[in-house]
Amino acid sequence: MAFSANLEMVDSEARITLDGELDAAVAEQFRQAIEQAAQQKPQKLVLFMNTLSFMASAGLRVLVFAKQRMGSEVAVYVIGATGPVLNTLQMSGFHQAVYIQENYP
Amino acid sequence: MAIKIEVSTRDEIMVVTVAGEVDGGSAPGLQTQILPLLQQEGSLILDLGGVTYMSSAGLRMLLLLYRQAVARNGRVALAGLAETIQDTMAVTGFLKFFTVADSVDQALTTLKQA
Amino acid sequence: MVRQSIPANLSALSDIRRLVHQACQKVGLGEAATYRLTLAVDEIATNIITHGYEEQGLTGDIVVSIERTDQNLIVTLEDTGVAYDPRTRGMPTAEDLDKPLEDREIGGLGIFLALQDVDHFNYQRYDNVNHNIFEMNLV
Amino acid sequence: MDTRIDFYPTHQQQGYKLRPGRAFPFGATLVPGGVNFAICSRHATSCTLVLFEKGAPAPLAEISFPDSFRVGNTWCMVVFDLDYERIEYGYRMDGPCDPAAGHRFDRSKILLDPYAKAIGGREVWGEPPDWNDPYPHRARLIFEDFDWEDDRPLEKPLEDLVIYELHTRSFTRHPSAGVKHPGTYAGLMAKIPYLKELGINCVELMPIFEFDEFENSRPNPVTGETMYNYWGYSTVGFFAPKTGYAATGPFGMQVDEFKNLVKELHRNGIEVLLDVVFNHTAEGNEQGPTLSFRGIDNQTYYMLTPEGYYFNFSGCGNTLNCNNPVVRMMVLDCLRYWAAEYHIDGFRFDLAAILGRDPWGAPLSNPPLLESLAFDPILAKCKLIAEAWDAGGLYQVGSFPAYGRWAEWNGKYRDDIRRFLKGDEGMVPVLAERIQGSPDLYGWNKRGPTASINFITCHDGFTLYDQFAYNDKHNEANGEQNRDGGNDNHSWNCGVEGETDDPEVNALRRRMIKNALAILLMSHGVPMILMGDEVGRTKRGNNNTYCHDNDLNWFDWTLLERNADLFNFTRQMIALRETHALLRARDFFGTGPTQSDIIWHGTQAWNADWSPGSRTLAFMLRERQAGQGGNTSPVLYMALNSYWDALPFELPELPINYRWHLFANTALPTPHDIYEPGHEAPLEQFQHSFLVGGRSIVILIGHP
Repeated sequence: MAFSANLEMVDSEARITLDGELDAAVAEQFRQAIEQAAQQKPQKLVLFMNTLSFMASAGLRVLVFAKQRMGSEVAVYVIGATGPVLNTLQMSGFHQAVYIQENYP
Repeated sequence: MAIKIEVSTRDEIMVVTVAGEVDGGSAPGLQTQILPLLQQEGSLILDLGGVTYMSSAGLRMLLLLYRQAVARNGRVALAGLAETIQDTMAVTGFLKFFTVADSVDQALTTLKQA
Repeated sequence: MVRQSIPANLSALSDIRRLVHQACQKVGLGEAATYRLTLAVDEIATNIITHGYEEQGLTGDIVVSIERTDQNLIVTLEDTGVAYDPRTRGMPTAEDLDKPLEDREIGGLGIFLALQDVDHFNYQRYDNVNHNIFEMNLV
Repeated sequence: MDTRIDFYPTHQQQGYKLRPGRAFPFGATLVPGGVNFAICSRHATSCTLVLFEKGAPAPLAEISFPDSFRVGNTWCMVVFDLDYERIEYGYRMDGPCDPAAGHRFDRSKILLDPYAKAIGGREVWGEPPDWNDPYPHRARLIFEDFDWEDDRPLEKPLEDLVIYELHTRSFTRHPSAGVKHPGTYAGLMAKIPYLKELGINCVELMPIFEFDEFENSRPNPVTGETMYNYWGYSTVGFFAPKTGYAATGPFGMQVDEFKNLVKELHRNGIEVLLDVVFNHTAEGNEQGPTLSFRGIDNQTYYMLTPEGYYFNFSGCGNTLNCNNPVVRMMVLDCLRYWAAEYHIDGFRFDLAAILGRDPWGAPLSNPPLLESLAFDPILAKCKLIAEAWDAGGLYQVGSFPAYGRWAEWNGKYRDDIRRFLKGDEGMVPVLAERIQGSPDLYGWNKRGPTASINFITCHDGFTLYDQFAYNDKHNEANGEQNRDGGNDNHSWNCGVEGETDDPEVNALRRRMIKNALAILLMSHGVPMILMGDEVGRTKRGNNNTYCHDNDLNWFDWTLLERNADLFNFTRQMIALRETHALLRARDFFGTGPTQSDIIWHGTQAWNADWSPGSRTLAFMLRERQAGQGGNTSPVLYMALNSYWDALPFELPELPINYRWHLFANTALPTPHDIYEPGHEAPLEQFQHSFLVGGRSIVILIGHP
């Protein structure tokens, strides 16, 4: 199952929709989407994970480093993460740094 | 190559034109000729367009002239310096003591302004 | 049941996951347990590919073998990369090995995720081959 | 002007007016109306002064010293009416030629004055000389007056230095340097703004004493290019700056040009250290040329075996007999001359262990030369840095006789940091020692962290970029079938040997370079950076480029744009060190007046993992009262992760109104990898753990 991460800017909000299986082979695609988002200096970063069927630690690292890079002023939302993916976020303690919601807004 | 100097004045400022090679041999003689000219009035323009070579001894002679002029709160301007000589003076730290001008006229204007 | 040799590069990860996923369905393992086993195998495979082979300038294969006993499903990854026991960040000391998994200084983030929810994990190395063995209870 | 009553000629030879001279100072000194020549030799039976018209093939005149002109073993004479700028001088010495007894006098050779203050013969670097010139390196006279205005040695505290090791020619010789006089003192002067922007406050110049770049030069069997004695670790004259390094060399103004360089560096707050080579000379062994010492007094100047052969503790053919009283005096005179006349701030001694050997090679427990250097009144404020080993197997890192004055190149720091960075096991405990300035090596008899010159790379070995791009050395270009150069580089190529366009590997290499620079500039002790490492300079895996006059050694300035992120990272790390006195300690932690502490942490706060398998360490630096009673001094925290995967580090608690700010994180690409000191990014208020990337380093600053 392939993977895609497409960025959409809605005024000062960066929205990235993640689809498929996010493993070490494709994590770079996700990092570039985050990099483009960061360049727009958004106030919010919203990640839609409803159709993300698998996330390895490589994906988690991109998320954590994105949060470190954007610092405390940019709020990060994780929307629609499925059970196992949510479990991964919680196990690594990352959930404390972001807002986790079933749907958006 | 013998050293030749001519003395003239332009708008009451002393202009000494030097031609030839300034080195350990010729520098002392130059100094004894130019120093007395400083007596009457502090400032001096040295037109060095005709100088083809300046050795360490020559640079030190110029610096001594500078010291004497400063002692009489005058200034020494160098005009028409060859590029290589100006460059060696800059690199060895001698150039910064002097006002430097491309020509005698330019040297006159700068000396008068200051 | 299944034994397949796959070239050790990151693009092969999805094939490895598919093999494990199909085996889990065949034995009727639950969805959550299937995800956890797939994640564990993916993390260790990633570690073998990057640290075991690429970063040492080596190339090689990963042999995925899956078999079923009446109690559990066993997935084994075999590789000829550099020796490395994921359960610790270095060669395990005797004292490390008898500590329960939770208390050990588990390897990096990836290994930490991988070994958290696997019913049983074991590492062995003999005649220059690393063996990473994952077991999930079926009953 | 000749006010002295005793300055009139008393003798005449060949039309030159002479009189007995003054025994000191040695060498040629301008005196009213003439020049005073003085030279000593214990075993010579007669001495002749040889005068040349500058550059002439044959001598102008040969004046033998009358025996009445001798004081003890010193011949001295005043020669009147010489044209200082046109004269070159040398000596012929007669005496026994009995190699077995250690004497190698040869009257046919014209000998260079060991105290020559300017030396002709190699005015333009690399211009092939006349090979059958009877006197290839010719002593010249100089004007010793130079207008220093108000300049004097800066005397910066050693703990505040950030040393930048550079080679004068390599620094600006590459066309990309864009300077008017490439590869010269003037070229270096033009690059002072670059050094200031980087934040460097001390340059260590590889050998600038006159040397012969053509010494055993030979065509490269592989490329056909000429291979030179390029680095210059083989001195011809100890009192003269290398003429070929001066833009004004052909005009004989190298002395003024070098003094002006020192003056300009000082004016910009940059100290000057000289890399000095007293362990051997350019004369090599029995087969080597007789240029100076061998013909003047072989038995005094060289360590000789009982049969009269040369001891070779330097690995270069001969060994200077530094603990012989006459040679010891020359070394002292030389250093005093450079300190007093050139305002030099300090010296780095090549293969310094040799200076502690007696004339028969045995290590001395209280070497007279090292002692007199340590307590000399003129050198009192000079930095004395020893490369505390030699090629004879004497390794004294930590045990170099220091008298509380000497610092050392810490070879153990280099090896231990390299091994930790590449992920070796069991390095965490020794890493902690290195970070504290190596108390395990220098913690005895009142030495402090400033005894340790910390470096990860230097001119010898890989550049920092190559350290993470090559597992093995690639010295084929040196023409010795890759047998030369060290093999214990402790390097790691991040998966691919040499250049690659794999983005992952290149990103990892940049991270490793930043990790190395972060550790170097956060460690107690004096950091030293190799020229070009701040922009990822490469020598294509060659770790012994002593002989190359090409882009293997030349600094490629186009790297400035290509690796602007490395330059920025280095600049900010140096700025951090300059901002926080906590990083620049004069005493080891827990000793001395300064009340600051280092507290060890790991992935768990307050609990470092010292086990053999550990590859993580963290530490916190703070003043003891930080956060109490109005004291708002900052707290520094550094997490080091040389494990290949990311690890969460639990952050230690801060005093109540303090908050953690992110200063550097090598896992992030530029510009997020580092901030300007004072403009760090605040972490979340509640955040008590930080994920440190695989093979990455994080630096946090805690302040209100």
